[in-house]
Amino acid sequence: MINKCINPKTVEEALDILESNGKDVKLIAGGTDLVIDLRNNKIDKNILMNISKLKELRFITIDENEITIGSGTKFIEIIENQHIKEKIVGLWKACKSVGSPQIRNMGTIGGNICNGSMAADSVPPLLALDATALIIGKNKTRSVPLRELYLDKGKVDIADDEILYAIKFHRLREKESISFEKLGLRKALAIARISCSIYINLENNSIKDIKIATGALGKYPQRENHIEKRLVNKKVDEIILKDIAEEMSKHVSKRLKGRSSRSFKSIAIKGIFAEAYKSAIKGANDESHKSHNK
Amino acid sequence: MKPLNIVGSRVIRVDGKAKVKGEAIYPQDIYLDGMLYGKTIRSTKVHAMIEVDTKKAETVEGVVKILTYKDVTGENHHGVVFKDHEVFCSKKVRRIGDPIAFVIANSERVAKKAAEMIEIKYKELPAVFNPIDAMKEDSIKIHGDSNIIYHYKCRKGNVNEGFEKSHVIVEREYKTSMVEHAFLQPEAGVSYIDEEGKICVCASTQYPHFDQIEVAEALGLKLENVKIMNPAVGGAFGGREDITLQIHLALATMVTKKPVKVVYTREESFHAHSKRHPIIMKYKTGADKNGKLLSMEVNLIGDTGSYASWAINVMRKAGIHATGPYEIPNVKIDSYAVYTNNPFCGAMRGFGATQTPIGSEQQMDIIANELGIDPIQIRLINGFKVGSETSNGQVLSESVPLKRCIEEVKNRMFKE
Amino acid sequence: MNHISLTINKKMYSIDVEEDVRLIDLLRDQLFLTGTKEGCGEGECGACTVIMDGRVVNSCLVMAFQAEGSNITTIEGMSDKDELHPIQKAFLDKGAVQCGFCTPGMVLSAKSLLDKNENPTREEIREGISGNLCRCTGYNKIVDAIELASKEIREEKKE
Amino acid sequence: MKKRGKGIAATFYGTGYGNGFPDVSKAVAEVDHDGNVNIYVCATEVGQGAKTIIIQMVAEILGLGMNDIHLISEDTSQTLDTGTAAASRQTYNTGNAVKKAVEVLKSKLLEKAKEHLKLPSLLGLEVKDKVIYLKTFPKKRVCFKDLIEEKISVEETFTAQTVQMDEETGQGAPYWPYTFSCYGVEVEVDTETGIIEVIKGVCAQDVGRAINPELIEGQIDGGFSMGLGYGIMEKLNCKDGEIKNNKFSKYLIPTALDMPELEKIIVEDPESSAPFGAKGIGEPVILPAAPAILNAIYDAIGVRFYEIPVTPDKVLSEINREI
Repeated sequence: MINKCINPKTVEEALDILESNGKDVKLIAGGTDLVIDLRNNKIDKNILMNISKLKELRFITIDENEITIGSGTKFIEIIENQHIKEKIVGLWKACKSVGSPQIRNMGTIGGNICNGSMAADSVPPLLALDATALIIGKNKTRSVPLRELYLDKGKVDIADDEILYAIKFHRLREKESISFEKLGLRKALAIARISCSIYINLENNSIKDIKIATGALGKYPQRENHIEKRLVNKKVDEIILKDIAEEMSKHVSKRLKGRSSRSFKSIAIKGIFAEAYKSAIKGANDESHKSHNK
Repeated sequence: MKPLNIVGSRVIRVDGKAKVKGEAIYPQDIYLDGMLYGKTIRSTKVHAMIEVDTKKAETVEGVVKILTYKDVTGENHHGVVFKDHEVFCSKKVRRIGDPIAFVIANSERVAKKAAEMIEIKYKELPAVFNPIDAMKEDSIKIHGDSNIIYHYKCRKGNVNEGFEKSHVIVEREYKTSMVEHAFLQPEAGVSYIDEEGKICVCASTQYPHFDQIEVAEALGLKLENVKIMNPAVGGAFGGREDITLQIHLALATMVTKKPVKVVYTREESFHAHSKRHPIIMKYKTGADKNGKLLSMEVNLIGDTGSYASWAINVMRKAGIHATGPYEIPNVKIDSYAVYTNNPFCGAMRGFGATQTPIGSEQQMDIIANELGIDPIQIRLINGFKVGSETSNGQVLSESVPLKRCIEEVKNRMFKE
Repeated sequence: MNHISLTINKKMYSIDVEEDVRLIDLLRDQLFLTGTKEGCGEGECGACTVIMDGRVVNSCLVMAFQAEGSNITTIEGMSDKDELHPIQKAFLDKGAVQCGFCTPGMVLSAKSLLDKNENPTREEIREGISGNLCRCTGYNKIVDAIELASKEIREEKKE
Repeated sequence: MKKRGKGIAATFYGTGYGNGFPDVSKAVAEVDHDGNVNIYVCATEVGQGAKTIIIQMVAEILGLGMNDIHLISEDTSQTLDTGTAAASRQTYNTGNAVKKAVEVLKSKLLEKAKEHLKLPSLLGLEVKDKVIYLKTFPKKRVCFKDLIEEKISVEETFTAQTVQMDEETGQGAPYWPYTFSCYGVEVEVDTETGIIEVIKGVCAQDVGRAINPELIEGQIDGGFSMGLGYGIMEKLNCKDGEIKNNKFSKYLIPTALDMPELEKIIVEDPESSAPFGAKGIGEPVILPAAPAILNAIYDAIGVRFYEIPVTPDKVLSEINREI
């Protein structure tokens, strides 16, 4: 039962409270999932601390090499960022596919990550971008690759006295792109049944680097290293997409053994993966096209 | 006839202005002085004998009264056709969601807390969920000594002769699912005693005068001592025909002499009202080589769940409409309504006639396909017109513009 | 108990709220602004939509204490007395209202959409109201209404 | 691959309680001593437009504006039983009761006016905006208020006609009137994900006569949307009698993005027993949507589905079985 609510004015104040009382505190950002849990008595802490108003957590900075997004940044703010819309297309599409306008106006990227949901929309593109999570506590900071942040279903590697501060990934250059595809059961307000995001870096028409991440196909969103290995350093023209998709399907089928969704997801991933792959390749080539024109 | 001025024109709806301004009052929008709050305790088991202990819950500060079947002053029952629902289950529950008790407290918070402290001992009974199993003689019974509530029979001409003459016979089985009305406004209501001493219930309902009878009977009051008021209703689609909270509220006010309010959550709403019958439909249709329908045999099994609600009327309507809007000289239809321990099914938009076209209209396309006839053509060949006779032998004497409807769609969508 | 200050429909409020109170509970149960409806309690139906600091949110998913310092518009703040907002008028003219329970939320989503995009396509309108469920109208007449309102508002601005 | 297909479905629907059960609506129409017109019926407004339709009929008969009529319809202590707001029966049944009552009221008013104006006949008397006047000599006029000392109240009842069916053969006349519909739809099926998108609909709906085309179109849109959900989305997932998806995040109904644009065609063929010829349409409008979608899916991918809803998992499993 929550018996105390706190609106800290600064991150520092929030960290002080966490340091002294962390194990009793539940952080609330956008609240789009947490408020439901609160109503259903699923939260066993008794202090609720609101971090959605902390301006220090709400930012998007783009420097020469890196993009950093504050954890309190709302999906709508990411969607409205012109650079992300044009260059980090997969992340943009993922944020745009979250729930509904109302949810995107409240929900934050940090909340999406910390919730640990298998179907979190923004996480596969961040994984494919090999993003790093910046975590802070009173007098401490650390960075963890996002792919190592997930410990189990609904559980992330952030301690009671810490806050996810921001998420960071490198800027995309020429011949690099990121895509995102999602399968939901309706066109809005849809939880991902499957999502797939692919980062690709082309060089001389071969795949110099590729990172594939999927959502809703396991305990939490994850990288698909097996498939990445099959594709890296391959000539684009020599890749038989159908075969790769088939392999992906086999992996998924193995992973979902015993689940009722197995037969559907293991077939549907083929189409979703192929779409994501094609649009990543297209994106990487489009970028070069653009810079040629300049 | 005189030219019409207002009839036929796009007059703005009279309740519209209040609705766009957010001023329309739905029952949950009513707040009265000194109002108490109610919370319904419902069965969590599908089929069980129950014992209810409210003592611990009664000690919660702020609890005014906890109602159970013992507090029902009139008949402990209601139902649109059969009185097979209990206001509060006395000995037995037949589905998940059956109301067992009703906490009345001075706040919603307290009511909720006390509700969790009511102790219900369940002695579980075997249950049946598949209507085909439930039809068998040796099935466990939900009410009385048979689970088959109703059997509609239609016999016209001779179906066997019709099939013998048929060039093509298509036989298929179809299934529809149980669905929810999903009206946007969850059930809510407020009750109070007016200056004349009448028990008044404000609730969203489709039929206030029927609710009045049900409430009066359950409370043991004269009809004129009960008043039902129907403020704005947030959609219904058949889901507000059976009683949900009306009797609970009226009883709560009668016992406490105070205004009482209850608002269901969406989750409770799913459990509180009826559903659309899922129907298993076996179709056998025969036609000559020109596509003229000659014979049809249909078997419909509707799962009405744990209470009858409108089962008889729904499965009757399903049977009557099973042919689709087509002339067929030989028809045999059997339509059954069957009890199971599933959520109870009743009225929902289309009332049996929504389910059957899933079968009958696909049969038409399959036959057309087998005969190499255009799907539109086969409908025009067989479609009802003025003078047509239905499977019930009813003559359609006027206003039968089916073919015009088909032509309109053809001209707008299927013109090559 | 928390003490919060916020602005609702241009009026300042300073009010005590319990820890478990959501914004929708504050609006309805404490301030009797009952035009904001609760249809699902989980941010799916959008009947509880209000505009908070310029953007639509589900008031069932915001804890009241989180609204500290916020500026909120509810359906009651859409029109002055008898003068309807062009969106409300268009909803009437185009038959976009049936049972009315989703209507306040729809109107606010429409307002938020048109505030940012004064000439949306029909697809953009659908997108703009995609967080508001309606079981009666099949949405088409709501889209018609918002399209009409957009036109009216643009013409009003020209004048 | 995305494949498109078109499908059609035609349906009929008998309105009212049916099967010989007394289907009764009662209405009271009155003009009070201030000249106000009050209508007492308990036809519930559930969003379908019952209030508007009833007032339109009254306004038409009495030559009044919509705002001149006071409808009392929300309280059992002030109204008589008008039956349920279901079975698509309010326009036909309660409409008939109201029309009867208001027509009797009108003839009483005309009779009074004839006396008041000292005319030898009722011929040529018109009613408009609460004034009764002689068409050929409009100065001969009297307003309701001056005509009425004590309120005039008329109660009328309408009972529909049906015949109970024989229990063994089903022969009888179970409903009246019947309403007819035909919808055509176009769908696009993604054969890789199993997702079905309904991209267009053409809806032709028989109405007898349209009392209010705007409301009818709204019913068609709403019925189509509910039918779309029925065909490809909605299912209560009941496991051992327990509803597993008892919330809107788990029980999916169509959003604005899932609904196609519809071309709506109102087909009029007045029914002589109906008020102004108008038949009920609230339920008929849902019937052809789902079967037309199923037929369109077959047209698109050559697979027939015998169980609804046709969700993406079913589509994929059927497509892959075919191979």
